[in-house]
Amino acid sequence: MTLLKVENLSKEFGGVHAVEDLTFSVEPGHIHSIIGPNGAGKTTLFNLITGVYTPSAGRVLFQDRLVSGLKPYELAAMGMSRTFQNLQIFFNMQAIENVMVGAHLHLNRGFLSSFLRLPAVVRGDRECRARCTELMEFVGLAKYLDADAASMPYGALKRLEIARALAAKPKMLLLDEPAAGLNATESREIDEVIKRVAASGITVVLVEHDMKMVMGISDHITALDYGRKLAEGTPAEVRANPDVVKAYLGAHA
Amino acid sequence: AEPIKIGAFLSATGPASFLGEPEKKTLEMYVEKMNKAGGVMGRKLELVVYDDGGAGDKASTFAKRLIESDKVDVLIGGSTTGTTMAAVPLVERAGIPFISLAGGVNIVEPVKKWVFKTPHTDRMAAEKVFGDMKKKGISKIALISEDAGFGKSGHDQSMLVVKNYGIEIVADEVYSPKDPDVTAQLTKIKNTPGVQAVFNFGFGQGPAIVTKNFKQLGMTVPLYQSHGVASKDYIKLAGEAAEGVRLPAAGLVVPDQLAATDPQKPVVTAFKKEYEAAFKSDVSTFAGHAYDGLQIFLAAAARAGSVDKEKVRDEIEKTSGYVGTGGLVSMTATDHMGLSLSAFHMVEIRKGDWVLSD
Amino acid sequence: MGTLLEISGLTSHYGRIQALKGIDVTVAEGELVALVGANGAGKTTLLRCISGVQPVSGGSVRFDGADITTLVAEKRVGLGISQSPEGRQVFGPMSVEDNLRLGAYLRSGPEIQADMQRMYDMFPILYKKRELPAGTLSGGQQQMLAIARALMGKPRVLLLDEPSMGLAPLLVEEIFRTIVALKEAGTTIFLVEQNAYAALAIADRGYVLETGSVVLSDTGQALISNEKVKEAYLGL
Amino acid sequence: MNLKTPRTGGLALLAIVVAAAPIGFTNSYFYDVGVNAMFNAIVCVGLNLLIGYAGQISLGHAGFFALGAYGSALLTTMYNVPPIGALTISALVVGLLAFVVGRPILKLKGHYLAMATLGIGIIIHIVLKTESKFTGGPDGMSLDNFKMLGFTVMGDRMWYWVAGVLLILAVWLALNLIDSPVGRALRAVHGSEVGAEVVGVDTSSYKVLVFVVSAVFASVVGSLFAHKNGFITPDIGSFFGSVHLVTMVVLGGMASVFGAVVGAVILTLLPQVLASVEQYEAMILGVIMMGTMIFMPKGLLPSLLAKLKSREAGR
Amino acid sequence: MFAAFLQYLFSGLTSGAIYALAGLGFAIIYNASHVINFAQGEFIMIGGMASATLVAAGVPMPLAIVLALLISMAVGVALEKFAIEPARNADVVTIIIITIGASIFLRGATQIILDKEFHSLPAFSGETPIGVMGATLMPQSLWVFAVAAVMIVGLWWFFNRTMFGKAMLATSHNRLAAQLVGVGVKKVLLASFALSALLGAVGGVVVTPITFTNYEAGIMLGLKGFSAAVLGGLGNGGGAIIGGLIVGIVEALASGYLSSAYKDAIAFVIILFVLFFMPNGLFGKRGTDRV
Ligand SMILES: Nc1ncnc2c1ncn2[C@@H]1O[C@H](COP(=O)(O)OP(=O)(O)OP(=O)(O)O)[C@@H](O)[C@H]1O
Ligand SMILES: Nc1ncnc2c1ncn2[C@@H]1O[C@H](COP(=O)(O)OP(=O)(O)OP(=O)(O)O)[C@@H](O)[C@H]1O
Ligand SMILES: [Mg+2]
Ligand SMILES: [Mg+2]
Repeated sequence: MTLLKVENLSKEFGGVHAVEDLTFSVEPGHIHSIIGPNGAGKTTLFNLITGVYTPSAGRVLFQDRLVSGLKPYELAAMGMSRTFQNLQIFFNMQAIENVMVGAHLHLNRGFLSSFLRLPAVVRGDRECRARCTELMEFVGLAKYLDADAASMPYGALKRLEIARALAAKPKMLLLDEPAAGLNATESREIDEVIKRVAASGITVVLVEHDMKMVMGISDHITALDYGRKLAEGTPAEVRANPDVVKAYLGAHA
Repeated sequence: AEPIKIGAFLSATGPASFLGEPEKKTLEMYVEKMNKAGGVMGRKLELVVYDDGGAGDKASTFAKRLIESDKVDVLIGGSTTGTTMAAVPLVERAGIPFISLAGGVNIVEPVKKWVFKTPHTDRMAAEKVFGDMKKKGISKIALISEDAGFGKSGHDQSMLVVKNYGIEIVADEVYSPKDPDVTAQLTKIKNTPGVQAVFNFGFGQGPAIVTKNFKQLGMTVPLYQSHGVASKDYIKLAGEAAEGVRLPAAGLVVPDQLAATDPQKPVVTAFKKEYEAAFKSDVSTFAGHAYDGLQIFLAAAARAGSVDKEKVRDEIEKTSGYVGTGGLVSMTATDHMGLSLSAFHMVEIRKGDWVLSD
Repeated sequence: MGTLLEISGLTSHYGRIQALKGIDVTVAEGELVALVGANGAGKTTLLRCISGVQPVSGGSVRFDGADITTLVAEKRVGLGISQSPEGRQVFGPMSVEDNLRLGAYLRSGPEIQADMQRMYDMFPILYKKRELPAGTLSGGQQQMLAIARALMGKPRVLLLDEPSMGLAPLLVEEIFRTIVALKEAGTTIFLVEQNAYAALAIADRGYVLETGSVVLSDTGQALISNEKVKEAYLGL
Repeated sequence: MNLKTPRTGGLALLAIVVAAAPIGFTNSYFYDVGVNAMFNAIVCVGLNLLIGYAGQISLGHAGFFALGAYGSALLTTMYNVPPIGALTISALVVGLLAFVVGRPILKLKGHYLAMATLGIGIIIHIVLKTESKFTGGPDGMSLDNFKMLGFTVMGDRMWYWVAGVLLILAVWLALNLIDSPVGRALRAVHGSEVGAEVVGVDTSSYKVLVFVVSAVFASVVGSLFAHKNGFITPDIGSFFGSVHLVTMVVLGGMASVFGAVVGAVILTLLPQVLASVEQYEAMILGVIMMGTMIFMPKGLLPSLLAKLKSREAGR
Repeated sequence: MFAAFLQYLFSGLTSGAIYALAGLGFAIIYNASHVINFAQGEFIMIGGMASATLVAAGVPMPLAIVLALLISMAVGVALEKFAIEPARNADVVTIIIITIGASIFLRGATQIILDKEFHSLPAFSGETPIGVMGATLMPQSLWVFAVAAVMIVGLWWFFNRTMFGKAMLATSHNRLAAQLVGVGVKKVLLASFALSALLGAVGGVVVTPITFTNYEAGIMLGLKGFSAAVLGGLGNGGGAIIGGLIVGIVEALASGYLSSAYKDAIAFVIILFVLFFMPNGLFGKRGTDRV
């Protein structure tokens, strides 16, 4: 069974074909990377999959259900969660609260019970805080447990988004350039995080320009160029593909 | 001796500052003047004024403050019907003489024990105008009014009494106090068949705009305004377009033209002189309302020989034959205003000035 | 070669948090100096202080011999200090072309047009998108725009905050080649990079920043072979 | 119980202040102003959930307040509905109205949302002014005391205690809400709507819900206010009323429940204090507003608390 | 009935052009800071009040007008310097409250320094109505149209053709980046307030012969101007003009054909309706923020 199926997907912005007639699928449990030059359509693809954009044509199936047209929060409820290339942090909140919002779906969220502060709400919140603390430690943010999000450096915010996405307990996690702004050593930490996430059974879809990371941890890679599929296969296959080398990797990689 | 405390809440700012401002000035001027002359009954007068900005809820709080905190002996004010009525419930509960300066009939109808008023009612203005129209054989008219307190109440009262004069309102239009242009409404009136005259109820700059637009559209039927424009400002703003406009007004605006026998003549002449000397601006009838309110209270207090609230109230109710700027005032237990239609004069604007034309 | 940029004892605070704890850094005219450090070390803060958009609480910044510690930001640009900031910071609703033109805000003259053309040659995609709002560009395209915009200022010293972030491998190479070319053409460059290996490889000298303090400084090559640097920043 | 948490500590302090304030009250005028201040505070606590926490501006809440007031006035005087019933029906109707208009309106952002809410408020105001057959027009209408279970709330003192209890209740509810998953979701909507959506927050529903809640707060207080004053005019629902409410929230401190209370109290008292300076009132009020926002841009309470904290930490 | 329709249209155009002029001032400050300046109406009022008072005091009209414009600009500059600049790092909402405070202050000050009475100015080209196919228009309305047209062209040129105009836009979109390319953001903000105060005052001067003025005249004009600016799309000068004309014409047609009591309400219903379908106004830029 495939977890995610993208069929003939297209997205156009006033003449720009950001994604064009794209078809591929993601197997459960895999780390599936999407690579391609700047402007190839990777972020747009993420936005289409997660319901931020509606496709101009084509469809997206998640767990064999047609999901194009659904709202992001509906997809989140089905088990999809993501991070952003352009950070979407709640800067008006503490770091840990950012993560706790991630757990929203798994908490008591009735207006009335919240208004009355029923014991169940209090208990749920306490447990949630503990779990989110663990998550922050897991992504390497132990020293920011008490920090306001607005006071954190860029690299830490990228990790914070990962923690928030994980708090939603997704079946599939989409990461848009998680290593951007991290140095080589820090990137290797993120490698570990991603591998452990995948090992826990969460499918990971990864967009990243750090080839060391992509080639090192991916089970499968789809390469895009100008919104279309350029190549597909295992890291070794894609790395050897001359089109990919020419359009994206360059001689050195 | 303790001073006599007079409390006033007026709309010195806001949309009705047109009314509240001259009222406030008048009260301040006369209280000062009387104190210079040694006060009343051997006691000084003390005036406490608050600006309610034309808002009912503010008026009610200030009225309470005047009664409870400032412990005034009488309340004057409520420049508008809304601010007056907002204070009525607590005045009635507290039991303190209250003289309103607003025009609405419902202030004194039904009669409320503690509430009096000095200006003519909107209804009287309407009746005066309709009377004049009837005399001229006009039977179909258009009404245009401002959608704020004064105009709205005038509109409603006009609708009530118009039938008594055999007149039919065939067009009924409304504008907002700050509309820059009302030719649309006037065009509709112009195109309504059979309109023999137009009657505008409003104050502030609105009526001046109505007048100018009226002229712009080349309308030739008579234009009547309400007593709300009985102030030189209106003539200044509307300019030549105001020629020929007719309106009901108190004798105050035309003191020189009153008959020598008119008992009001000396009163209004003196008041006009004093006011204009003090403030270098033209007197308006609204200033006169405040003057009358103050005088009626002081006279009643003098008759009662004290400021005991109950006694003063009774004396105010017995006011009889007081000659004020607004007319002859004779109150009774069933009439807490005491003015008759005769207090109004019809005036017409000619060459930029008022001309008595009863 | 004289010292162009001289930072001594620089401290800076965000509220009560001290982000820079007495930094001493010098950059000589024509030099390419790299600054590496972990997340939160204070690299961005240091660049912001140099550009005058972050309050300094102590120490001084000297440029070309003059003390500019209290100079307002726009005057510093006028002196020749340009920055390509972290997180790109393009003028989203304005066209790519306007963004570039604004890079040369304090300059005038016909050569601006030529400079603009050079940027388009360097990043052809920007030419293709020159009439579109910059906000619609992809992340990497915006990064190119931010760098090009800084270059449009014809700076004497160019401050680059993680210029390779979000760029495809081919372009990363291109950017580093460009930086070398700029240096060879005489521009002084102060480069903050997470891609520490590449940065140190082309740098004359490098500094290592840890929680607001400089802990190491040496030539680029020496730092690359430093064991501590290898382990902490190069992932080796 | 930890008195240092905002919930318990702040609530206790608020209760003490409400209970102790009358010591300085020499007559019922003070109670009257106190009631007005607390009524405004309750509306602002509700409005702050919308503005301060969810980050959605409204320039129309005086309209909801006025609808509550007129709803009660109409139902009790013309249809003889008991006051509590009238209050409830009005609140339900206002809630429903807010729900219906909230859906489309809250898709708008920033100044566009401000415009739309302003429009709603003005339309309500115009209807109240124009339909004089029902509302008495600009001259207003009167209504009776608040009677319930054979008991009449009358006089400023009694209203003071009623308002006090309701204020504490409102603050308690608001504090509960913001310290819950729902409250976090609301603040997340403020921070980043997409960010919240992708972790499962149905942002549009939350926005509408908090809009409805704040409108109902305003409506209920409007009903009570009408009974307390005994007479209402449409200008309680004017554009200025709405601006005044927002100013209270921002001045006191956005995203601070107690800040809203402080802002409401200060801006209710200020005109009373300034009334004695007569024509300089407007200028002084303007200067105070500008000065507060310049020197305490986060609002009075949060700025003062932050200062206190940094002094404590400095020691 | 065509003459009536035409008259409604003229009525609407006259009001609409006035709203449009008021709306334009919002565009400038918005374009420099994304702040809605609630004191914009006060600039209009000051322009009208100052010129009317000066004319009444015997100053020749052209000189009075120039002085009034200078006074208004000085007020705009002072407002920026003493109230907006010190709060530059604050939230947009905070700054909006500051502008509300400023508008209250300016009204209060005008009422004390000048007075509370209504004032007028003589119409620039007389008061003989111009007849067009049975409908009439005052010459002063033409002045309003002309001034609005000149302003919109000037603004378009300023924001699209001058670097300073672009720098202003850039400042509103990203203050930090603007500083980094050398834009003196303080100067830009100061200029934006001076400019919009000037625009407001020009508007105040040309509309005073039609609407009259007093210390509270800015409230309604500010409100209508804001509506016009939002309807047209914030920051878009042409949009503000069209927005103003639409509001004016809708009001006039509503008065003419539906109900004058509900004309304002009808105008707001139309605005709401437009916003439902075009959440950034008629000509507003769609958001370009990507995630
Ligand atoms: N809202 C939009 N309007 C116009 N064009 C858009 C929009 N969104 C994306 N594009 C265009 O679509 C193309 C794909 O953009 P996208 O952000 O998906 O690229 P990407 O593969 O994520 O690139 P990068 O690696 O630089 O992040 C780009 O050319 C971009 O300019
Ligand atoms: N706005 C802010 N408010 C409070 N603290 C801040 C703020 N911005 C940064 N800091 C703090 O200042 C320190 C330095 O941050 P800075 O952004 O300079 O780091 P950096 O080295 O650029 O990190 P990165 O590699 O992640 O970009 C960090 O500890 C950070 O938490
Ligand atoms: Mg991308
Ligand atoms: Mg950084």
